[in-house]
Amino acid sequence: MDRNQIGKWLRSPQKMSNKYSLHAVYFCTGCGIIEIPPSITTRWDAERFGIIPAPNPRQANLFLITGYVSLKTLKAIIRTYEQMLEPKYTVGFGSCPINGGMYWDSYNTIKKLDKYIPIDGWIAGCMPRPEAIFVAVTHLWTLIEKDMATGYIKYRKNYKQYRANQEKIYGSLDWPPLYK
Amino acid sequence: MNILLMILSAIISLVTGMFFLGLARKIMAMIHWRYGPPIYQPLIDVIRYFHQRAVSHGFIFDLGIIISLIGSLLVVFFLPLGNISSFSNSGGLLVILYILILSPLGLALSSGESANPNASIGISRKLILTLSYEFVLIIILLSLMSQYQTISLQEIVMLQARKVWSFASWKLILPGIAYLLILPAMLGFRPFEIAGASQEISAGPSVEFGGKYLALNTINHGLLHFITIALFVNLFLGGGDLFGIFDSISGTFWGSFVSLIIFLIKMILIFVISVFINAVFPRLRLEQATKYILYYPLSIAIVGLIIVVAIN
Amino acid sequence: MKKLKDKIEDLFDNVIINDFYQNRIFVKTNKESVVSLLNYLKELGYDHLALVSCVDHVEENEFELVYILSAYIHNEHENQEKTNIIIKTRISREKAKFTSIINLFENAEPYEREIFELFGVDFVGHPRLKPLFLEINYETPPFRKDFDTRKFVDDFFANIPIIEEIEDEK
Amino acid sequence: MKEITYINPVLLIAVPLALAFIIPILKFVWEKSIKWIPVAGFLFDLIVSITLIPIVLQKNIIVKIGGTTTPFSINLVVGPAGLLLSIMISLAGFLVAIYALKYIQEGDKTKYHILFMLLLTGAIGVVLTGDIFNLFVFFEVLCISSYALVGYLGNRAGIESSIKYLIQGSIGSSLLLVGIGLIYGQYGTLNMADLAAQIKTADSISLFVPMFFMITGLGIEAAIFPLNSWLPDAHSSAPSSISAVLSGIAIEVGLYAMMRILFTIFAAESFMGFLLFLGVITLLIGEMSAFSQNNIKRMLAYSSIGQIGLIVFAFSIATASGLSGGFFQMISHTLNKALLFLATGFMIYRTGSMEISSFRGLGKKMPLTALFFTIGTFSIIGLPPFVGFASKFLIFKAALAKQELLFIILIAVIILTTVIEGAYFFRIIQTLYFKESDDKSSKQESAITALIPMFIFALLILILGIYPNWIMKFIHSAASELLNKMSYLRSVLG
Amino acid sequence: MILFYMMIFAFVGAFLIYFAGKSFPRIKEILAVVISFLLFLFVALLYGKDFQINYHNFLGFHLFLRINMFSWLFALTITFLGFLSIIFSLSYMKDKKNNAFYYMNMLFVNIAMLGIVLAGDLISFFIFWEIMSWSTFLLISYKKGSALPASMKYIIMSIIGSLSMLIGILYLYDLTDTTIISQLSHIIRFINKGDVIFVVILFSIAFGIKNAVIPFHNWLPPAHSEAPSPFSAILSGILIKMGVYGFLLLFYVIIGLDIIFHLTGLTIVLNVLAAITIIFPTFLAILQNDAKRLLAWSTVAQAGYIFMGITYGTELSVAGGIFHFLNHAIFKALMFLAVGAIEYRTKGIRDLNSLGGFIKKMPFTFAAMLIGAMGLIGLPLTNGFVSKWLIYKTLILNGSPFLAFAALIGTWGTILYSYKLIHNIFLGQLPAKFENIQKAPFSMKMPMMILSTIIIFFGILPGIPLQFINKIIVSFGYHPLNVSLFGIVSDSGNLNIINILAATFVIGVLIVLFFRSGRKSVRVDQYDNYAAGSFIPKEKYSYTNSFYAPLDRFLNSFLKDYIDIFYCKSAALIRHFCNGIRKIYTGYVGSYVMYILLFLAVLIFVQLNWSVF
Repeated sequence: MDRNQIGKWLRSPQKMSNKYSLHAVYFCTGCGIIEIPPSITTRWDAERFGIIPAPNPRQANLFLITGYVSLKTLKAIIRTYEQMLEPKYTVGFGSCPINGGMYWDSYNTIKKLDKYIPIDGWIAGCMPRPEAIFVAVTHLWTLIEKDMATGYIKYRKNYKQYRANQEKIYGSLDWPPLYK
Repeated sequence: MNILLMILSAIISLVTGMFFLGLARKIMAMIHWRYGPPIYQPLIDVIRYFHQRAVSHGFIFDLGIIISLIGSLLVVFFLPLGNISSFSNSGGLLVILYILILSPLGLALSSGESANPNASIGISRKLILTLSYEFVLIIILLSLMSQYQTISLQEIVMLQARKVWSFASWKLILPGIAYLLILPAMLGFRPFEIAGASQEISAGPSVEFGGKYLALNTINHGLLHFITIALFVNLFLGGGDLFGIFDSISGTFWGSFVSLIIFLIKMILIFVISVFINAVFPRLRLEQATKYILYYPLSIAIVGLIIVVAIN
Repeated sequence: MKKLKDKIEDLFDNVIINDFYQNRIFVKTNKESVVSLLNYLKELGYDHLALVSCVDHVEENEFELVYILSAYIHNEHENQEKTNIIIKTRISREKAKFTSIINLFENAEPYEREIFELFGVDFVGHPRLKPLFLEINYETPPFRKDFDTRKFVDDFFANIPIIEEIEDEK
Repeated sequence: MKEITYINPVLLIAVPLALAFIIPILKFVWEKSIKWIPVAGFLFDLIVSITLIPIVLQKNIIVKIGGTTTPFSINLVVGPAGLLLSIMISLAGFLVAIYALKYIQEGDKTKYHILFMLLLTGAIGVVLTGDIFNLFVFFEVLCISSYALVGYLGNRAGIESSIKYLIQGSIGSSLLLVGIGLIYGQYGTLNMADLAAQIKTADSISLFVPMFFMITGLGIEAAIFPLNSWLPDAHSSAPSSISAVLSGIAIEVGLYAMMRILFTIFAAESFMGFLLFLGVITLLIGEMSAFSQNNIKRMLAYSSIGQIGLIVFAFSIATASGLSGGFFQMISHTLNKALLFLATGFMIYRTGSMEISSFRGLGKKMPLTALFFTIGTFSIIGLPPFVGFASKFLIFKAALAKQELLFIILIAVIILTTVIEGAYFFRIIQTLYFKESDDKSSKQESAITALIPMFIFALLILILGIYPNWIMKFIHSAASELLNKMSYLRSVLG
Repeated sequence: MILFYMMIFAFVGAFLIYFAGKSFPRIKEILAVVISFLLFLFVALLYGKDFQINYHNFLGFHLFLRINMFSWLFALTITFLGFLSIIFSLSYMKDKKNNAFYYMNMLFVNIAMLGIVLAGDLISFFIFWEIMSWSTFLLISYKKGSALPASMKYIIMSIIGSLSMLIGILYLYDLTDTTIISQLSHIIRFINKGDVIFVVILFSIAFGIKNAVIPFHNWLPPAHSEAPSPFSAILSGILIKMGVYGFLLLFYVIIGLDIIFHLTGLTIVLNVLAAITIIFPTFLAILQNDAKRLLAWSTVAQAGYIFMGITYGTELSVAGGIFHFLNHAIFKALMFLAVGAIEYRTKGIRDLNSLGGFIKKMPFTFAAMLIGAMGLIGLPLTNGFVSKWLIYKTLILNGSPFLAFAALIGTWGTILYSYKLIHNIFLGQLPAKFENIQKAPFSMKMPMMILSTIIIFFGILPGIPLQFINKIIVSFGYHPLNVSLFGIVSDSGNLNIINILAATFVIGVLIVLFFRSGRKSVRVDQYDNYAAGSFIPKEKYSYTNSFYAPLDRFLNSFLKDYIDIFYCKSAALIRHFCNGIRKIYTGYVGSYVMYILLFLAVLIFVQLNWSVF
């Protein structure tokens, strides 16, 4: 792997460091969180890839949204996403954030999470296994490498639309808009 | 010449500090029977933090973390590493004790400014824990100072080089044990990881530290590990000397280089032991921690002091 | 067990009781005598309100409120293990209204709020009758059978537009 | 040395006495001028006694009047001690008389002025006389007029306390008379000087019995511990101007008489030791019972008992500096206590009740009176720039000069009493200045004629406090005159 | 005679303020400022003079005023801090009612302290001491309400102290029949040890009360928290130090160096007292919830440091003690002024549990409080560090580690309570009701600015004040420390601030550059904060009340103030006893007459049997 190629490091340390130190926000949204503990402990050891659970959003740059997103947790997800610092990536975990999954007709769950916060990568499967996480992470590496993991820039650019969608659901949000 | 020594000891301490953090994570991984990140993972983390757009809560939020790092780096200059010592003749242990205050105070100021209750709870726990282990640390330093009748660390190291290590001399064995007992508390390792408890109060004081603030905080964390263990090695394990084997080449460049290597080896040894302790223990509650510290290590240290004072 | 059945029968007139299960008594009454029945059972020692729930009978245009009581401590009425008393009553669906039993059983509050939020049953005398779970408020309470979730999903979530990328002209 | 002409000291007594008897005549002729008679009388006394000072400092003045045989000839011996006290009496009398112009409104004013004049003439008489029977006569004049004046207000409390005072006072004077009779029976002479000459040694029992009778008699008036039960009631129920005079002058005069007898006639050194303890006990009892008072005049009365205890202690040190300390304390007590009583007089007049709690916020409504009251309090506690400090300082110096452990212990007790005294006086100052009062009535300062005497007292307290040396020479000569019997005898007997 | 005319001019000025204040109010502030400035200027000009004048003859005692290096240093601090706090109180007292009374008393206290320091003989020392006590009493009870019991406790204890001093003076006068300080030190050598110890005990009661050493400390916390803030700045800055001046005068000027340290056991007792005075109030200060009471307890603790320095007896410790007196006067006055500014802006709220986030509204006061706290803790580059370093060095090297332990633990206790002060007032969430707080007015900022610059200035160049202190030590009979501009050079480990300063500066620049090289950070307000995904509630979302709860639970049982309870109980006992005594005057004439006859009978009976008289 290109982890220890000094040339790459010197040319673009930011990209390399973003790739090899992804601190995941330890925030269990849905049923997928049951997959995170095995992936970070002995058997599947995510730390090899530099992924450790970060205690709060300020210290993290990877946001794993695991499992279905109900209306109530969407508020917390938006708030946490906005509190994360700038080069941040989100990975939709499981089929429910993609299109609502098996709760496609439920009045209470969000169908397309992409409408509310930008998602860089998806992992299909109704609770994919930890190996799938690492596949997703490696894909994320390539995206970062090719500067395509630009969810946060998309969020900043058309923040008005995101904000409009969010307010369309809740009527009025409790915190002021992030970008003027 | 002094400036050169300053830069050299700064580089040594920064590198070994980051190395210690990486080593700790690697050893923890090994104990958990998994591969764990490469040794230089903290360096990658620091570079990544640096490139993140941080969030600041005010002027003191920035100033505090800077003061904290200044405090830690300043102490390094007053510590003799092997026989490299830039400032250790101006003020001795008292100045070290006082500059050690600077780093937690700076951290406290910036985390207080972040207006987050988790940070305030973390800081109040950290200060109470520090107060409790300062009781023991001060008695240990006093017993050493009154044993060697000097307040300069440089002379203590020289005396130990000539005579026997103070860890070995029967009079100072008790302060050494007391220091080892409170070492996890000073390093902030597991049994006493009360201030930075990541689950309970989400990383305590550093809850609002983002990009470059977190970078400075990690470097500071590494430096604090380096200082605490360097102080222990200087005080008790005779600094850069190994039973006088290398006295012959002590004056030359190679002599100081070898003493530096010995010094670092001793430090790694102590650090590995404390990481083992860190891996095994659960996190204590604050009352339990203060009760423990103020009963066992304190009594050992007081007995040690009484012996030292009684003898001479 | 027998004695309890007879006691309830002779005290309350329009009460239908069947106890074909081992430790469970089903009591059907009209809505007026529910509160007095609960009170009476509470004195007998059945002081634990396990559950309050509601069943939507759309065809008869009625809600059925179900109260389940049990006794914390074993008392003389139960010879072997705990017996649950299940009280059922029917109220009309339009402008569903029922008296709140908070002054009898404190822990009935969340149940009543949930039923109010999800079924639209207005509990009179409830001190804090506010929505419990849902973030947004729906015209017809979602747990009612005549609430068409698919239609709601289509017209609520569909009209939220997909984010089009604004070409960065600046 | 050439014969210097001086005004005959007898006038000091004769003029006020004459004026006292002119008042009833004047009542019909010119009603309003009665108030001014006492003022004029004591002004005259003050001027005369001040002119006598230089003469008396060289030699005591002996005046023989009446010429008749020994027992009834009134002969005066005007020494520095006597003159010092007479100046004090006439000064206080003059100022209180001015105060009384506006203060005494109700009741039969002529009776008040006559009795007032008689009281003070009696006091001056006791102070100047050289003959013990004269002493008794003037003492009687003093006591009787003070019984009447205590009951002047005519309310229930006034009458009850004046009767109590009457009973105890009369027992006292009768004991005094018995004592004098016994002495006269033994030695046949009434003149103090030749009595002292004949009594060489004071050991025989026949001499002690009359001495104890006389001391108890005078002790009642001088308010020593077991004998002073009349004082709290008398001073609290008398009108303030009278209680100012009573505790300012009457007690000191009684004490002076007792000391005159002890020092010149009997010269009983061993009795001094007993008197020492008696003084300290009086001080303790006075201060402690003042601590738990909330009626202001009773508190001031008890504090007078305390101060008297201090003066007795000073006198019983029996050294030159001790006696001068005692005299200086007498002067400072007269000034302080008169000022305090005058100030409280108008405060009670304004607020209507004697309770300390009713004095809240007077600092704003009567600023000048409150200021004078504070000066009086600071001076009586003994804080530096005031006269109280100088006198206490002298007493402490005299006591410590004796270098004995006993005196150090007694001084420690005196310190405790000063602390208690400080405690209750500062509590009053706090109620005056730092406690809010609810009624928002406007500023009603006390009458101008009351302010003048208070101002003069306060001025004297301040000046004597800063420059006590002026009167020290005069006090030292008074103390030495009292102390060494021989010079007194030589001057009188020639 | 200039000294005497200066004092008279100041006293007359004080009276003028009171009476001028009545007629036209504007004049009194100007007059107060002018007089205090003139006093400061006048004392500053007296540098280096050493003469003695007899200004008054009081009852046969000649009263002297003298000026030498020792009293000049104390006089300078007194007048300087007095001038600054009067400027501070210009706006603090603007809206209060009778501030003419306040200004008069403020000047009285300053002049009385000046008098104490310039007193040439013990009698004038005592007179100015008394004037200081009762004018402080009037000032403490200025704020009415709960200030009255506090001032009553103060005045009673100070009366006890000053009277015991009076007895000491007179006893000394009898032994040496002179009260002039300069002559005393020669004659004291011929007096036997017992008397000297007795006099020392009497004097140390008076100075102990004023210096708030442990057994006499309980008047200080209530008095400080009730006094108006500018005055409590003086009260804790200098008034406490009159006890220090007294001890120095007693130990080193009157009794002299060689005798005082041969008195058996005296220094040990005083040192142990100092150690207790450091530890006990420090941990009590940690648990306080009122800003000024916390500072008051910290004053008691810091006075313990100074007391330790003085009574330890080596030249380093005495130099450390005097220097710490100077430093403590400066940074404690600064912290009280800062709390006063806060109190002025929040209309009197200074409870630490209900404040917070003031850094956004009053940044200057925060900077002042921070520098003051750094000085209090004794961080390097502040003046507190040098003086504490001196004290610790002698304690350790002269073989008394347990005293050093008490002092060092005191430092860590200071860190805890000074951080608590800064955190609960300035950091954390700003409550909604303090939204529209303005900055501190300029007349409050100026004194704070001057004091903070002095703290840093003395911290970096300790040589300047140490030269003056060297002169004082020489006048005490010690041999001077060799002081360089930046620190102290001595064989057993020297201190030079220059390389600490250089190192900090270099590292500071490097780290700031390193910090600046990162991406520019986004400034964010206090409501954009991590709260596990939910929004931040507007009202109280900060953890400030009972900031050190675990320590509180742990230490609470040890820290009850037993001494205070003892005093209150004994006061109640005396009051009960007085009530009992008053019962003697029963009110029946019969019992009165019985007393008289009993007295007569006892006299005669005693004479007959034992013929005592």
